[in-house]
Amino acid sequence: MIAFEQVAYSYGGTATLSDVTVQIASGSFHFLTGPSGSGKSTFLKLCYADLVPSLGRVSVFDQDTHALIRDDLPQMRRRIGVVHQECQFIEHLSVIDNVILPLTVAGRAALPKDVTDLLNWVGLSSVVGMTPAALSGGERQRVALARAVITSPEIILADEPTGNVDWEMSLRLLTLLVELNKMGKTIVVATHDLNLIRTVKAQVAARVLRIKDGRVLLAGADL
Amino acid sequence: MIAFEQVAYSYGGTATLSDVTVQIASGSFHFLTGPSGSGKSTFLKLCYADLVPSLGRVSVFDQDTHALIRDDLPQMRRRIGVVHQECQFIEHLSVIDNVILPLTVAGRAALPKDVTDLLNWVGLSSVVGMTPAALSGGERQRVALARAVITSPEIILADEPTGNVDWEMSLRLLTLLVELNKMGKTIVVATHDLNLIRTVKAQVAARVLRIKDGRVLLAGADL
Amino acid sequence: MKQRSTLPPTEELKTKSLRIVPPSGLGVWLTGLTAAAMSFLAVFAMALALTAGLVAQNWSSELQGRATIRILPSNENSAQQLDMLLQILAQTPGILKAQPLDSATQTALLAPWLGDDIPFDALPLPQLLDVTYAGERYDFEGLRLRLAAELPDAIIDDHMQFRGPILAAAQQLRWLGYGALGLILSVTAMMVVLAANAALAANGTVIKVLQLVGATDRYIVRAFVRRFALRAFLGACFGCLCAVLALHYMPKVAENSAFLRAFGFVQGQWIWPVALPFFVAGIAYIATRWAGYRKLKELI
Amino acid sequence: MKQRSTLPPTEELKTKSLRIVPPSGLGVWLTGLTAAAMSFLAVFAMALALTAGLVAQNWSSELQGRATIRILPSNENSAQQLDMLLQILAQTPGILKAQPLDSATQTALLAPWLGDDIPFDALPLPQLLDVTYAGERYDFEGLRLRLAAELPDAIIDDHMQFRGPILAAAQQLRWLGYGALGLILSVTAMMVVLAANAALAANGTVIKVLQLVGATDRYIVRAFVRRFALRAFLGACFGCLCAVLALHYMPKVAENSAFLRAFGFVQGQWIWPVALPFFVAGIAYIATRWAGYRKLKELI
Ligand SMILES: Nc1ncnc2c1ncn2[C@@H]1O[C@H](COP(=O)(O)OP(=O)(O)OP(=O)(O)O)[C@@H](O)[C@H]1O
Ligand SMILES: Nc1ncnc2c1ncn2[C@@H]1O[C@H](COP(=O)(O)OP(=O)(O)OP(=O)(O)O)[C@@H](O)[C@H]1O
Ligand SMILES: [Mg+2]
Ligand SMILES: [Mg+2]
Repeated sequence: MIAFEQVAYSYGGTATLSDVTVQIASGSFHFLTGPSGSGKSTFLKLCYADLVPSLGRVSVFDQDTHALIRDDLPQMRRRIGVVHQECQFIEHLSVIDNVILPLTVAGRAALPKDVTDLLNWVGLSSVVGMTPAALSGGERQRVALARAVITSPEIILADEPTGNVDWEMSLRLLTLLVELNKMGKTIVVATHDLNLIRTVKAQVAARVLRIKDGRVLLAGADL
Repeated sequence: MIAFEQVAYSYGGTATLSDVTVQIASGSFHFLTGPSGSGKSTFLKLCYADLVPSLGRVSVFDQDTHALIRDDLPQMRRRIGVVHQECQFIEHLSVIDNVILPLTVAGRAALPKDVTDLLNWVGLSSVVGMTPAALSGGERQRVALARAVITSPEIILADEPTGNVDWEMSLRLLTLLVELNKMGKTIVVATHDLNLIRTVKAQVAARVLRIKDGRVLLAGADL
Repeated sequence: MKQRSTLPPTEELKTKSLRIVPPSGLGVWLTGLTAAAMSFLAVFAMALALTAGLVAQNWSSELQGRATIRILPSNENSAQQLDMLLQILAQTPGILKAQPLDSATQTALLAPWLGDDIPFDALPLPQLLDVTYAGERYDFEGLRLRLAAELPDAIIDDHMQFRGPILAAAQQLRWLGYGALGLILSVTAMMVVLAANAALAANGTVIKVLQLVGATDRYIVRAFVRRFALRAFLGACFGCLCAVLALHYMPKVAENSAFLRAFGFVQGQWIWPVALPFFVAGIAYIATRWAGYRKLKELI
Repeated sequence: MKQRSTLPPTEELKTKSLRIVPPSGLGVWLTGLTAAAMSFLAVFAMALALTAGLVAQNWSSELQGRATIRILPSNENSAQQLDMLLQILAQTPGILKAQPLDSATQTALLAPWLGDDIPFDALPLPQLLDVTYAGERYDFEGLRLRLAAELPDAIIDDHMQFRGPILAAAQQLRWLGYGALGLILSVTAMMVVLAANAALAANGTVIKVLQLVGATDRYIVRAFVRRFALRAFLGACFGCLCAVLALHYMPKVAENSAFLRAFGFVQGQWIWPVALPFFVAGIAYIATRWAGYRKLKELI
């Protein structure tokens, strides 16, 4: 589903990622870990074609992101749900409107029941009418996750989705992702929380990618 | 140093905090924990007079924050270092200029060596010339922490300073705060990471405040 | 989490696409403001140009189509000469009317110079004839030559040396008004373009978020274009309205002045201040569309 | 981590306080733009007002200070009457010169009406006298009354009925120019105020960050005020320069027109387009200061 072939990426100076060759199969569950500043967010941005590799090629849905023309991008993005690390919203729209935004731009209607269920699960039912500015740090992250999964996309990329939430809520959010994975979605979660990875690995056959010195390695059972 | 007396705070609807009476003594080390959306950030904002209580009184440096007149605020703020949860910077200034901003506005000069030491400790030496927009999530948090401690203020309030950094870096940052505490600074750290609290409690006599249902309680040894 | 594919009614979609641009954002607001301020000025420039045109027309129509013929006092029979002249004029195409001036009129003409108590009857003054002609069909030069040949004592004069400078002055005023109008409309267009550009830059986050949730360029640009064109239109309407009210309640600095009293619009001219908002909205539409696509290309 | 208290040299501090406002932020940029566009228009309005004033002055000075006295042909000895008149005029304060018109001049005056081949000597026409007087010291009404009493055949006329409308027209043009100028300057002031306000709103994060690190209101406002006043000044300078160049290279639409050829500034008048940028910067200074303190109060 996502394939990196000898990918290198540099923001200008030294390469942030180099010689990365990774296959992310359809329906798989991957964790992405590594120290702060190692390139986790960069890796995910390459996956959803926000960045294109400096060297090598990244293909998503069997399409080379280099070769994607402008008009193909929106179509591709609608098949991928992304939780960004710096959760950006349209600040003048309410939480609920932000959550259903991917549906709105695709010209699709939201089924009220599905939306309510989802918001209940991530514990946001009480804040749906607020604007994003009034949310607490953890609430923002949960809104971002809800927005990423509302369209039930084929691939879900989550960048530190639990950085600001407590342990119980982290597990709840990961359970949601595990359930989606069981429905056949491909999931990649970047996180620095090894405890979380250990706990989830008990529930699902997740693989752990570790970024170190610009290389992406598959971590063994020892983590 | 900071005293809450029967404080209640509400953003409009139901009270986020109610009947909070807490003393934070000079030179103490407090952790603040609680589920996402429980009011940790709200509590810290009351401490640095970004919010004033709806009921009761908060005094900082023996001054009632209600009674503070406009011109006293900057003077008070210079004695408090704050790490905000949503790390806001002046985006067109370089990282180094953002870090020394509290000194600049106070009309004080930075000693180059101290600044270099600090940036080395939080692992930012390689990014000082960048603008904040180019930083990774964890790097932003570390810049915010560096900015909060650069003036060596009497009180340091940190709101989830380790939400986006890995475990080793978290310990490094907490060690910095512990060292400052040993020099007599008063420290309050809001975090949802209980492992971190447990680890740091081994090094310093920290007390843990837990927010639950709008009340602030002192957690026992069991955490 | 099952796939949803029911399409909402079109109206609901439209509303959403409008609300995606901050309704009171800095840029939107400034676009409206610019449109209002510049429309306000433009209406005044229009009034200046149109009024100057009107005044020029009045001034010239007072003299337009009229000439004077004088028959010099000579030895010949003046009554006979007058008859001959009238005959010639009757044969000239384009002449509508030719009327000998009576002494009262002649007195009025000369009074400023000689006073009004001159015994005109006793003076061997020339006989004056007031000729009215219809603009196009009348050949001044032909008539002049014929008179010179057949009736050398009759001299025709179409007052060009008086009419010329007055007409020129009014024309200049009109040019000036149109110049100011052109200037103001160009500045308006420029400022709307720049405000729209700036506003798109200020809404970078909105655009980024929309792109990342899979909005097409068309969708994003349409939302912005609508909002901006609408704001520019409303702003321009407001500006025009203020200007028209200001024109109406303007203190008449010189009550005795025909020019200032005429300052404003008459009947058909009202089309201009009414059309202005549409013009400004059109500019805003084109400007935003162009700036929008350019900005999107820039963001990848 | 020890306490630092060395003060840096003042210059270093100043630089920092300037750089705190984004140098190319939306608001700063729009302020400059507004200042430029409005200055451009203002210079044109100035040119209109000043040129109209100049033209009005020219028109009126041609007639200013001159009157005509005519002695009606009567039974009395006209040469004696003329002597008497000259005597009276010699006694009147403010009269500079009084000269009887010779027949050539009189012929020229009447020619438009009667043709230039009239035997004036044969006609009992009034004797005309051209009088030059010095503005202030001359009492027209007094002289008129004296003449009426002592020399009833002499009638004085200061051409007011001719001069009046011409002067009024020029004055109206001048008023119109000043009106446009006032309008444009008000709109400029308003737009600079609003742009500064909007820009402060857009820089909410910068202000918030500064407040939280302990910057005083004065520090924050000063940084903004400087940046904005400077931008407005530079923008206005640019606008004025463009306008002056445009005026200089303007196509002379009507080469034969004194008005359009005079359109522009002469000598001392250059002070106005030069002063304009300072005026605009002053407005920006006051507007930003006021908006800044208000905005800060709002943010607590
Ligand atoms: N736009 C940019 N321009 C220049 N450098 C950048 C840019 N974005 C990121 N970087 C640099 O690239 C490196 C990797 O950043 P990235 O955001 O991928 O890290 P990360 O693994 O997500 O870290 P974290 O866990 O802290 O979020 C960092 O050192 C960062 O400073
Ligand atoms: N400006 C605001 N207006 C209205 N409600 C607000 C505002 N700020 C916060 N809240 C609400 O108050 C509650 C407490 O927010 P707060 O930021 O203090 O939580 P927190 O404990 O810091 O949570 P987290 O761990 O997720 O950061 C939340 O439910 C939030 O939605
Ligand atoms: Mg990251
Ligand atoms: Mg918080």
